[in-house]
Amino acid sequence: MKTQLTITPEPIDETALNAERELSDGMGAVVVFQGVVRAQEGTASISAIDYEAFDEMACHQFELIFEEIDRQWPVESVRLVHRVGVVPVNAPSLWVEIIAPHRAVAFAACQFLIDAMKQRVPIWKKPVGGASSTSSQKFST
Amino acid sequence: MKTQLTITPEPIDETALNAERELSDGMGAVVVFQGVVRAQEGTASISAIDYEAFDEMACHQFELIFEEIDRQWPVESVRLVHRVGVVPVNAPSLWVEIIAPHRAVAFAACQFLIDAMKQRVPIWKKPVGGASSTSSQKFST
Amino acid sequence: MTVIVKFWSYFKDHTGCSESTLELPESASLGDAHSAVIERFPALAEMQNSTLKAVGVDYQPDEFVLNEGDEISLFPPVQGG
Amino acid sequence: MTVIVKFWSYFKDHTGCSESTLELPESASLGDAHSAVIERFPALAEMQNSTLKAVGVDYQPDEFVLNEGDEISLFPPVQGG
Repeated sequence: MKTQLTITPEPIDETALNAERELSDGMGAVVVFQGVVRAQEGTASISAIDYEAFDEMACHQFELIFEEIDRQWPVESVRLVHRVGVVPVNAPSLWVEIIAPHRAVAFAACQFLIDAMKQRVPIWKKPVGGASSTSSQKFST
Repeated sequence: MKTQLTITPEPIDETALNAERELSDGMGAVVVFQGVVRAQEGTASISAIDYEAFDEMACHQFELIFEEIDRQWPVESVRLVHRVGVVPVNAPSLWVEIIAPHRAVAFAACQFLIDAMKQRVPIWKKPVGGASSTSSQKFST
Repeated sequence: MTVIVKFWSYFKDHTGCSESTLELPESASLGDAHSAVIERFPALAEMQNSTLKAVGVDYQPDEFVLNEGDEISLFPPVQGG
Repeated sequence: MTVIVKFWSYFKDHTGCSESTLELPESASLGDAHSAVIERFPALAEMQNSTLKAVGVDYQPDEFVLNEGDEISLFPPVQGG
Protein backbone atom coordinates (compact mmCIF):
# COMPACT_ATOMS: atom_id res chain seq x y z
CA MET A 1 0.00 0.00 0.00
CA LYS A 2 1.32 3.44 -0.92
CA THR A 3 1.06 6.08 1.77
CA GLN A 4 1.72 9.79 1.85
CA LEU A 5 1.42 11.80 5.05
CA THR A 6 1.83 15.55 5.40
CA ILE A 7 1.42 17.69 8.51
CA THR A 8 1.92 21.25 7.41
CA PRO A 9 1.13 24.87 8.26
CA GLU A 10 0.58 25.57 4.54
CA PRO A 11 -2.93 25.72 3.04
CA ILE A 12 -4.06 22.40 1.54
CA ASP A 13 -3.57 22.55 -2.23
CA GLU A 14 -6.35 20.33 -3.54
CA THR A 15 -5.50 20.95 -7.18
CA ALA A 16 -1.90 19.85 -6.70
CA LEU A 17 -2.99 16.79 -4.71
CA ASN A 18 -5.42 15.77 -7.44
CA ALA A 19 -2.78 16.29 -10.11
CA GLU A 20 -0.44 13.92 -8.26
CA ARG A 21 -3.03 11.16 -8.00
CA GLU A 22 -1.81 7.81 -9.31
CA LEU A 23 -3.97 4.77 -9.63
CA SER A 24 -3.34 1.44 -11.29
CA ASP A 25 -5.83 0.04 -13.80
CA GLY A 26 -7.40 -2.32 -11.27
CA MET A 27 -8.67 0.51 -9.10
CA GLY A 28 -12.35 1.45 -9.30
CA ALA A 29 -12.94 3.82 -6.40
CA VAL A 30 -11.47 7.09 -5.16
CA VAL A 31 -12.89 8.60 -1.96
CA VAL A 32 -11.73 12.04 -0.83
CA PHE A 33 -12.79 13.50 2.49
CA GLN A 34 -12.17 17.07 3.51
CA GLY A 35 -12.77 18.38 7.00
CA VAL A 36 -13.53 22.08 6.91
CA VAL A 37 -13.40 24.63 9.76
CA ARG A 38 -16.92 25.75 10.66
CA ALA A 39 -17.94 29.17 11.96
CA GLN A 40 -19.51 27.67 15.07
CA GLU A 41 -17.52 25.70 17.63
CA GLY A 42 -19.96 24.64 20.29
CA THR A 43 -21.84 27.80 21.20
CA ALA A 44 -19.05 30.14 20.06
CA SER A 45 -18.72 31.97 16.76
CA ILE A 46 -15.14 31.72 15.66
CA SER A 47 -13.03 33.01 12.80
CA ALA A 48 -10.47 30.20 12.73
CA ILE A 49 -9.08 27.19 14.56
CA ASP A 50 -5.48 27.05 15.70
CA TYR A 51 -4.31 23.44 15.38
CA GLU A 52 -1.42 22.16 17.46
CA ALA A 53 0.25 18.82 16.72
CA PHE A 54 2.79 16.70 18.56
CA ASP A 55 4.34 16.12 15.15
CA GLU A 56 6.56 13.14 15.82
CA MET A 57 3.92 11.18 17.68
CA ALA A 58 1.16 12.24 15.25
CA CYS A 59 3.17 10.87 12.32
CA HIS A 60 3.84 7.64 14.19
CA GLN A 61 0.18 7.19 15.15
CA PHE A 62 -0.94 7.88 11.58
CA GLU A 63 1.53 5.26 10.36
CA LEU A 64 0.10 2.72 12.82
CA ILE A 65 -3.39 3.45 11.51
CA PHE A 66 -2.19 3.10 7.91
CA GLU A 67 -0.73 -0.31 8.79
CA GLU A 68 -4.07 -1.39 10.22
CA ILE A 69 -5.79 -0.33 7.01
CA ASP A 70 -3.25 -2.24 4.96
CA ARG A 71 -3.93 -5.38 6.99
CA GLN A 72 -7.71 -5.07 6.82
CA TRP A 73 -8.45 -3.93 3.28
CA PRO A 74 -6.98 -4.17 -0.24
CA VAL A 75 -6.35 -0.43 -0.42
CA GLU A 76 -3.83 0.71 -3.03
CA SER A 77 -3.11 4.17 -1.69
CA VAL A 78 -3.74 6.42 1.30
CA ARG A 79 -2.83 10.10 1.19
CA LEU A 80 -3.47 12.41 4.11
CA VAL A 81 -2.75 16.06 4.74
CA HIS A 82 -3.48 17.69 8.10
CA ARG A 83 -2.94 21.40 8.34
CA VAL A 84 -1.64 22.89 11.61
CA GLY A 85 -1.51 26.47 12.85
CA VAL A 86 -4.33 28.89 12.19
CA VAL A 87 -6.89 27.54 9.69
CA PRO A 88 -9.63 30.03 8.83
CA VAL A 89 -13.34 29.22 8.70
CA ASN A 90 -14.34 27.59 5.40
CA ALA A 91 -10.82 26.28 4.73
CA PRO A 92 -10.02 22.57 4.97
CA SER A 93 -7.91 21.39 7.92
CA LEU A 94 -7.90 17.77 6.74
CA TRP A 95 -7.71 16.12 3.32
CA VAL A 96 -7.81 12.33 3.02
CA GLU A 97 -7.81 10.21 -0.11
CA ILE A 98 -8.33 6.45 -0.34
CA ILE A 99 -7.90 4.54 -3.60
CA ALA A 100 -9.25 0.99 -3.69
CA PRO A 101 -10.58 -1.57 -6.16
CA HIS A 102 -14.13 -1.16 -4.92
CA ARG A 103 -16.34 1.48 -3.40
CA ALA A 104 -17.24 -0.36 -0.19
CA VAL A 105 -13.57 -0.82 0.70
CA ALA A 106 -12.72 2.81 -0.04
CA PHE A 107 -15.56 4.13 2.12
CA ALA A 108 -14.86 1.71 4.98
CA ALA A 109 -11.14 2.46 5.05
CA CYS A 110 -11.69 6.22 4.84
CA GLN A 111 -14.13 6.26 7.74
CA PHE A 112 -11.94 3.95 9.81
CA LEU A 113 -8.97 6.25 9.24
CA ILE A 114 -10.83 9.36 10.35
CA ASP A 115 -12.39 7.63 13.38
CA ALA A 116 -9.01 6.25 14.47
CA MET A 117 -7.36 9.65 13.96
CA LYS A 118 -9.92 11.32 16.19
CA GLN A 119 -9.17 8.83 18.97
CA ARG A 120 -5.41 8.55 18.77
CA VAL A 121 -3.53 11.15 16.77
CA PRO A 122 -2.21 13.92 19.04
CA ILE A 123 -3.59 17.04 17.39
CA TRP A 124 -5.59 19.65 19.28
CA LYS A 125 -7.79 22.61 18.43
CA LYS A 126 -7.99 26.09 19.88
CA PRO A 127 -10.74 28.41 18.63
CA VAL A 128 -9.58 31.78 17.36
CA GLY A 129 -11.57 35.02 17.34
CA GLY A 130 -14.29 33.40 19.36
CA ALA A 131 -17.15 35.41 20.73
CA SER A 132 -18.80 32.81 22.92
CA SER A 133 -22.02 33.71 24.69
CA THR A 134 -20.04 33.67 27.94
CA SER A 135 -17.21 35.94 26.86
CA SER A 136 -19.52 38.41 25.11
CA GLN A 137 -21.47 38.74 28.37
CA LYS A 138 -18.24 39.98 29.90
CA PHE A 139 -18.29 42.95 27.56
CA SER A 140 -21.99 43.68 27.70
CA THR A 141 -22.08 44.54 31.40
CA MET B 1 -30.51 21.69 -0.61
CA LYS B 2 -28.57 22.71 -3.71
CA THR B 3 -28.28 20.10 -6.42
CA GLN B 4 -26.37 19.92 -9.68
CA LEU B 5 -26.75 16.99 -12.04
CA THR B 6 -24.82 16.44 -15.26
CA ILE B 7 -25.01 13.48 -17.64
CA THR B 8 -22.44 14.12 -20.32
CA PRO B 9 -20.22 12.46 -22.91
CA GLU B 10 -17.40 14.87 -21.96
CA PRO B 11 -14.55 13.82 -19.65
CA ILE B 12 -15.16 14.73 -16.02
CA ASP B 13 -13.25 17.92 -15.23
CA GLU B 14 -12.35 17.50 -11.58
CA THR B 15 -10.39 20.76 -11.39
CA ALA B 16 -13.33 22.78 -12.70
CA LEU B 17 -15.74 21.02 -10.37
CA ASN B 18 -13.53 21.75 -7.38
CA ALA B 19 -13.16 25.37 -8.43
CA GLU B 20 -16.95 25.73 -8.49
CA ARG B 21 -17.42 24.33 -4.99
CA GLU B 22 -19.44 26.57 -2.70
CA LEU B 23 -19.97 25.90 0.95
CA SER B 24 -21.46 28.05 3.66
CA ASP B 25 -19.58 28.63 6.91
CA GLY B 26 -21.61 26.04 8.82
CA MET B 27 -20.35 23.18 6.67
CA GLY B 28 -17.65 20.90 8.07
CA ALA B 29 -17.47 17.96 5.68
CA VAL B 30 -16.93 17.46 1.96
CA VAL B 31 -17.01 13.91 0.60
CA VAL B 32 -16.14 13.28 -3.03
CA PHE B 33 -16.50 9.85 -4.60
CA GLN B 34 -15.18 8.94 -8.01
CA GLY B 35 -16.00 5.69 -9.77
CA VAL B 36 -13.20 4.77 -12.15
CA VAL B 37 -13.27 2.28 -15.06
CA ARG B 38 -11.17 -0.79 -14.25
CA ALA B 39 -9.19 -2.91 -16.70
CA GLN B 40 -11.02 -6.07 -15.64
CA GLU B 41 -14.76 -6.52 -16.06
CA GLY B 42 -15.59 -9.94 -14.69
CA THR B 43 -13.10 -12.26 -16.39
CA ALA B 44 -12.52 -9.97 -19.37
CA SER B 45 -9.71 -7.50 -19.93
CA ILE B 46 -11.20 -4.34 -21.36
CA SER B 47 -9.95 -1.02 -22.65
CA ALA B 48 -13.05 1.03 -21.91
CA ILE B 49 -16.71 0.91 -20.95
CA ASP B 50 -19.41 2.31 -23.21
CA TYR B 51 -22.12 3.80 -20.99
CA GLU B 52 -25.67 4.19 -22.28
CA ALA B 53 -28.24 6.27 -20.40
CA PHE B 54 -31.98 6.75 -20.78
CA ASP B 55 -31.28 10.42 -20.12
CA GLU B 56 -34.74 11.72 -19.31
CA MET B 57 -35.54 8.91 -16.88
CA ALA B 58 -32.03 8.91 -15.40
CA CYS B 59 -32.35 12.62 -14.56
CA HIS B 60 -35.78 12.06 -13.03
CA GLN B 61 -34.59 9.11 -10.95
CA PHE B 62 -31.54 11.05 -9.74
CA GLU B 63 -33.86 13.91 -8.73
CA LEU B 64 -36.04 11.50 -6.75
CA ILE B 65 -32.94 10.21 -4.94
CA PHE B 66 -31.80 13.77 -4.23
CA GLU B 67 -35.23 14.49 -2.72
CA GLU B 68 -34.88 11.47 -0.44
CA ILE B 69 -31.47 12.71 0.69
CA ASP B 70 -32.90 16.15 1.39
CA ARG B 71 -35.64 14.61 3.53
CA GLN B 72 -33.28 12.34 5.48
CA TRP B 73 -30.16 14.44 6.12
CA PRO B 74 -29.18 18.11 6.56
CA VAL B 75 -27.08 18.09 3.40
CA GLU B 76 -26.26 21.52 1.94
CA SER B 77 -25.26 20.44 -1.54
CA VAL B 78 -25.19 17.43 -3.85
CA ARG B 79 -23.34 17.55 -7.15
CA LEU B 80 -23.17 14.57 -9.48
CA VAL B 81 -21.64 14.01 -12.90
CA HIS B 82 -22.10 10.74 -14.78
CA ARG B 83 -20.21 10.36 -18.00
CA VAL B 84 -21.81 8.44 -20.89
CA GLY B 85 -20.35 7.05 -24.10
CA VAL B 86 -16.92 5.46 -24.17
CA VAL B 87 -14.98 5.98 -20.92
CA PRO B 88 -11.43 4.58 -21.03
CA VAL B 89 -9.85 2.47 -18.30
CA ASN B 90 -8.47 4.63 -15.45
CA ALA B 91 -10.85 7.53 -16.21
CA PRO B 92 -13.74 8.37 -13.88
CA SER B 93 -17.27 7.59 -15.07
CA LEU B 94 -18.89 9.02 -11.93
CA TRP B 95 -18.10 12.00 -9.72
CA VAL B 96 -20.25 12.71 -6.65
CA GLU B 97 -19.81 15.42 -4.05
CA ILE B 98 -21.76 15.80 -0.79
CA ILE B 99 -21.35 18.85 1.43
CA ALA B 100 -22.78 18.58 4.95
CA PRO B 101 -22.26 20.03 8.43
CA HIS B 102 -20.76 16.79 9.71
CA ARG B 103 -18.76 13.87 8.45
CA ALA B 104 -21.23 11.11 9.37
CA VAL B 105 -24.01 12.79 7.39
CA ALA B 106 -21.79 13.37 4.37
CA PHE B 107 -20.63 9.75 4.25
CA ALA B 108 -24.11 8.32 4.84
CA ALA B 109 -25.72 10.49 2.15
CA CYS B 110 -22.96 9.77 -0.36
CA GLN B 111 -23.23 6.02 0.08
CA PHE B 112 -27.02 6.12 -0.01
CA LEU B 113 -26.88 8.08 -3.27
CA ILE B 114 -24.55 5.61 -4.97
CA ASP B 115 -26.47 2.57 -3.71
CA ALA B 116 -29.77 4.03 -4.87
CA MET B 117 -28.27 4.97 -8.25
CA LYS B 118 -27.09 1.42 -8.79
CA GLN B 119 -30.60 0.12 -8.15
CA ARG B 120 -32.71 2.66 -9.98
CA VAL B 121 -31.01 4.98 -12.41
CA PRO B 122 -31.27 3.66 -15.98
CA ILE B 123 -27.65 3.62 -17.10
CA TRP B 124 -25.97 0.55 -18.57
CA LYS B 125 -22.45 -0.61 -19.34
CA LYS B 126 -20.98 -2.33 -22.38
CA PRO B 127 -17.33 -3.44 -22.21
CA VAL B 128 -15.14 -2.21 -25.06
CA GLY B 129 -12.02 -3.91 -26.43
CA GLY B 130 -12.67 -6.93 -24.29
CA ALA B 131 -10.58 -10.06 -24.68
CA SER B 132 -12.50 -12.41 -22.43
CA SER B 133 -11.11 -15.88 -21.81
CA THR B 134 -13.94 -17.22 -23.97
CA SER B 135 -13.37 -14.99 -26.96
CA SER B 136 -9.60 -15.44 -26.87
CA GLN B 137 -10.13 -19.19 -27.01
CA LYS B 138 -11.87 -18.67 -30.32
CA PHE B 139 -8.65 -17.33 -31.77
CA SER B 140 -6.29 -19.80 -30.17
CA THR B 141 -7.71 -22.90 -31.89
CA MET C 1 -55.16 1.51 -27.94
CA THR C 2 -51.63 2.06 -29.12
CA VAL C 3 -48.62 2.30 -26.81
CA ILE C 4 -44.96 2.78 -27.60
CA VAL C 5 -42.34 0.35 -26.26
CA LYS C 6 -38.69 1.37 -25.97
CA PHE C 7 -35.86 -1.09 -25.45
CA TRP C 8 -32.59 -0.26 -23.75
CA SER C 9 -29.13 -1.78 -23.40
CA TYR C 10 -28.83 -5.35 -24.74
CA PHE C 11 -32.60 -5.62 -25.02
CA LYS C 12 -32.12 -3.70 -28.27
CA ASP C 13 -29.82 -6.46 -29.52
CA HIS C 14 -32.41 -9.09 -28.62
CA THR C 15 -35.26 -7.30 -30.38
CA GLY C 16 -33.25 -5.78 -33.22
CA CYS C 17 -34.92 -2.42 -32.61
CA SER C 18 -34.96 0.37 -30.06
CA GLU C 19 -38.65 1.18 -30.32
CA SER C 20 -41.83 -0.62 -31.29
CA THR C 21 -45.57 0.05 -31.13
CA LEU C 22 -48.11 -2.27 -29.59
CA GLU C 23 -51.88 -2.58 -30.06
CA LEU C 24 -53.56 -3.47 -26.77
CA PRO C 25 -57.17 -3.75 -25.57
CA GLU C 26 -58.50 -0.84 -23.51
CA SER C 27 -57.33 -0.81 -19.85
CA ALA C 28 -54.56 -3.29 -20.53
CA SER C 29 -51.91 -3.35 -17.81
CA LEU C 30 -48.15 -2.96 -18.01
CA GLY C 31 -47.91 -6.71 -17.36
CA ASP C 32 -50.17 -7.35 -20.36
CA ALA C 33 -47.91 -5.17 -22.49
CA HIS C 34 -44.85 -7.07 -21.30
CA SER C 35 -46.48 -10.39 -22.26
CA ALA C 36 -47.40 -9.05 -25.68
CA VAL C 37 -43.82 -7.85 -26.22
CA ILE C 38 -42.43 -11.29 -25.31
CA GLU C 39 -44.83 -12.89 -27.75
CA ARG C 40 -43.46 -10.68 -30.51
CA PHE C 41 -39.82 -10.92 -29.35
CA PRO C 42 -39.38 -14.38 -27.79
CA ALA C 43 -35.69 -13.67 -27.07
CA LEU C 44 -36.86 -11.45 -24.18
CA ALA C 45 -38.63 -14.35 -22.44
CA GLU C 46 -35.43 -15.52 -20.77
CA MET C 47 -35.00 -12.14 -19.04
CA GLN C 48 -38.68 -11.84 -18.12
CA ASN C 49 -38.17 -11.94 -14.34
CA SER C 50 -35.27 -9.51 -14.23
CA THR C 51 -36.79 -7.02 -16.69
CA LEU C 52 -37.34 -3.51 -15.30
CA LYS C 53 -40.41 -1.67 -16.52
CA ALA C 54 -41.18 2.03 -16.66
CA VAL C 55 -43.96 4.14 -18.05
CA GLY C 56 -42.60 7.54 -19.01
CA VAL C 57 -39.80 8.21 -16.52
CA ASP C 58 -41.21 6.26 -13.56
CA TYR C 59 -40.98 2.61 -12.64
CA GLN C 60 -44.40 0.96 -12.49
CA PRO C 61 -45.68 -2.41 -11.30
CA ASP C 62 -47.30 -4.97 -13.61
CA GLU C 63 -50.75 -3.89 -12.39
CA PHE C 64 -50.30 -0.35 -13.73
CA VAL C 65 -53.15 0.45 -16.13
CA LEU C 66 -51.96 1.88 -19.43
CA ASN C 67 -53.38 4.73 -21.44
CA GLU C 68 -53.37 5.45 -25.16
CA GLY C 69 -49.97 6.77 -26.23
CA ASP C 70 -48.08 5.71 -23.10
CA GLU C 71 -44.34 5.24 -23.54
CA ILE C 72 -43.21 2.01 -21.96
CA SER C 73 -39.54 1.23 -21.38
CA LEU C 74 -38.22 -2.28 -20.89
CA PHE C 75 -34.63 -2.85 -19.81
CA PRO C 76 -32.23 -5.10 -17.92
CA PRO C 77 -30.93 -4.31 -14.41
CA VAL C 78 -29.22 -0.94 -14.34
CA GLN C 79 -25.45 -0.55 -13.97
CA GLY C 80 -24.61 3.09 -13.35
CA GLY C 81 -21.44 4.15 -11.65
CA MET D 1 16.21 8.53 37.77
CA THR D 2 15.28 11.56 35.72
CA VAL D 3 12.49 11.62 33.14
CA ILE D 4 11.23 14.43 30.96
CA VAL D 5 7.56 15.39 30.95
CA LYS D 6 6.03 17.29 28.04
CA PHE D 7 2.66 19.01 28.20
CA TRP D 8 0.43 19.61 25.20
CA SER D 9 -2.61 21.70 24.33
CA TYR D 10 -4.24 23.44 27.32
CA PHE D 11 -2.19 21.35 29.74
CA LYS D 12 0.57 23.89 28.98
CA ASP D 13 -1.71 26.68 30.22
CA HIS D 14 -2.45 24.75 33.41
CA THR D 15 1.22 24.06 34.16
CA GLY D 16 2.65 27.27 32.75
CA CYS D 17 5.34 25.29 30.91
CA SER D 18 5.65 22.90 28.00
CA GLU D 19 8.31 20.69 29.51
CA SER D 20 9.49 19.71 32.98
CA THR D 21 11.86 17.16 34.49
CA LEU D 22 10.95 14.73 37.21
CA GLU D 23 13.06 12.80 39.70
CA LEU D 24 11.58 9.34 40.32
CA PRO D 25 12.70 6.21 42.18
CA GLU D 26 14.11 3.38 40.03
CA SER D 27 11.45 1.29 38.23
CA ALA D 28 8.76 3.88 38.81
CA SER D 29 5.75 3.46 36.54
CA LEU D 30 4.03 5.89 34.19
CA GLY D 31 1.20 6.08 36.75
CA ASP D 32 3.73 7.08 39.43
CA ALA D 33 5.03 9.79 37.15
CA HIS D 34 1.52 11.07 36.54
CA SER D 35 0.88 11.26 40.30
CA ALA D 36 4.13 13.13 40.83
CA VAL D 37 3.21 15.60 38.08
CA ILE D 38 -0.19 16.25 39.67
CA GLU D 39 1.50 16.89 43.01
CA ARG D 40 3.68 19.53 41.38
CA PHE D 41 0.89 20.95 39.16
CA PRO D 42 -2.40 20.51 41.10
CA ALA D 43 -4.37 22.15 38.28
CA LEU D 44 -3.97 18.89 36.33
CA ALA D 45 -5.78 16.87 39.01
CA GLU D 46 -9.18 17.74 37.60
CA MET D 47 -8.28 16.20 34.22
CA GLN D 48 -6.62 13.15 35.77
CA ASN D 49 -9.06 10.59 34.39
CA SER D 50 -9.20 11.96 30.86
CA THR D 51 -5.44 12.54 30.56
CA LEU D 52 -3.74 10.63 27.74
CA LYS D 53 -0.21 9.39 28.41
CA ALA D 54 2.56 8.48 26.04
CA VAL D 55 6.20 7.52 26.41
CA GLY D 56 8.09 8.60 23.33
CA VAL D 57 5.59 8.35 20.46
CA ASP D 58 3.48 5.47 21.84
CA TYR D 59 0.57 5.44 24.23
CA GLN D 60 1.33 3.42 27.36
CA PRO D 61 -0.73 2.18 30.31
CA ASP D 62 -0.14 3.32 33.91
CA GLU D 63 1.75 0.07 34.62
CA PHE D 64 4.43 0.89 32.06
CA VAL D 65 7.85 0.86 33.78
CA LEU D 66 9.94 3.93 33.05
CA ASN D 67 13.62 4.18 32.26
CA GLU D 68 16.13 6.93 32.84
CA GLY D 69 15.69 9.68 30.28
CA ASP D 70 12.25 8.62 29.07
CA GLU D 71 10.15 11.33 27.46
CA ILE D 72 6.64 11.29 28.84
CA SER D 73 3.82 13.25 27.20
CA LEU D 74 0.63 14.20 29.01
CA PHE D 75 -2.29 15.69 27.10
CA PRO D 76 -6.05 16.05 26.94
CA PRO D 77 -8.24 14.05 24.50
CA VAL D 78 -7.13 14.59 20.92
CA GLN D 79 -9.15 16.59 18.40
CA GLY D 80 -7.66 16.12 14.95
CA GLY D 81 -9.70 16.64 11.80
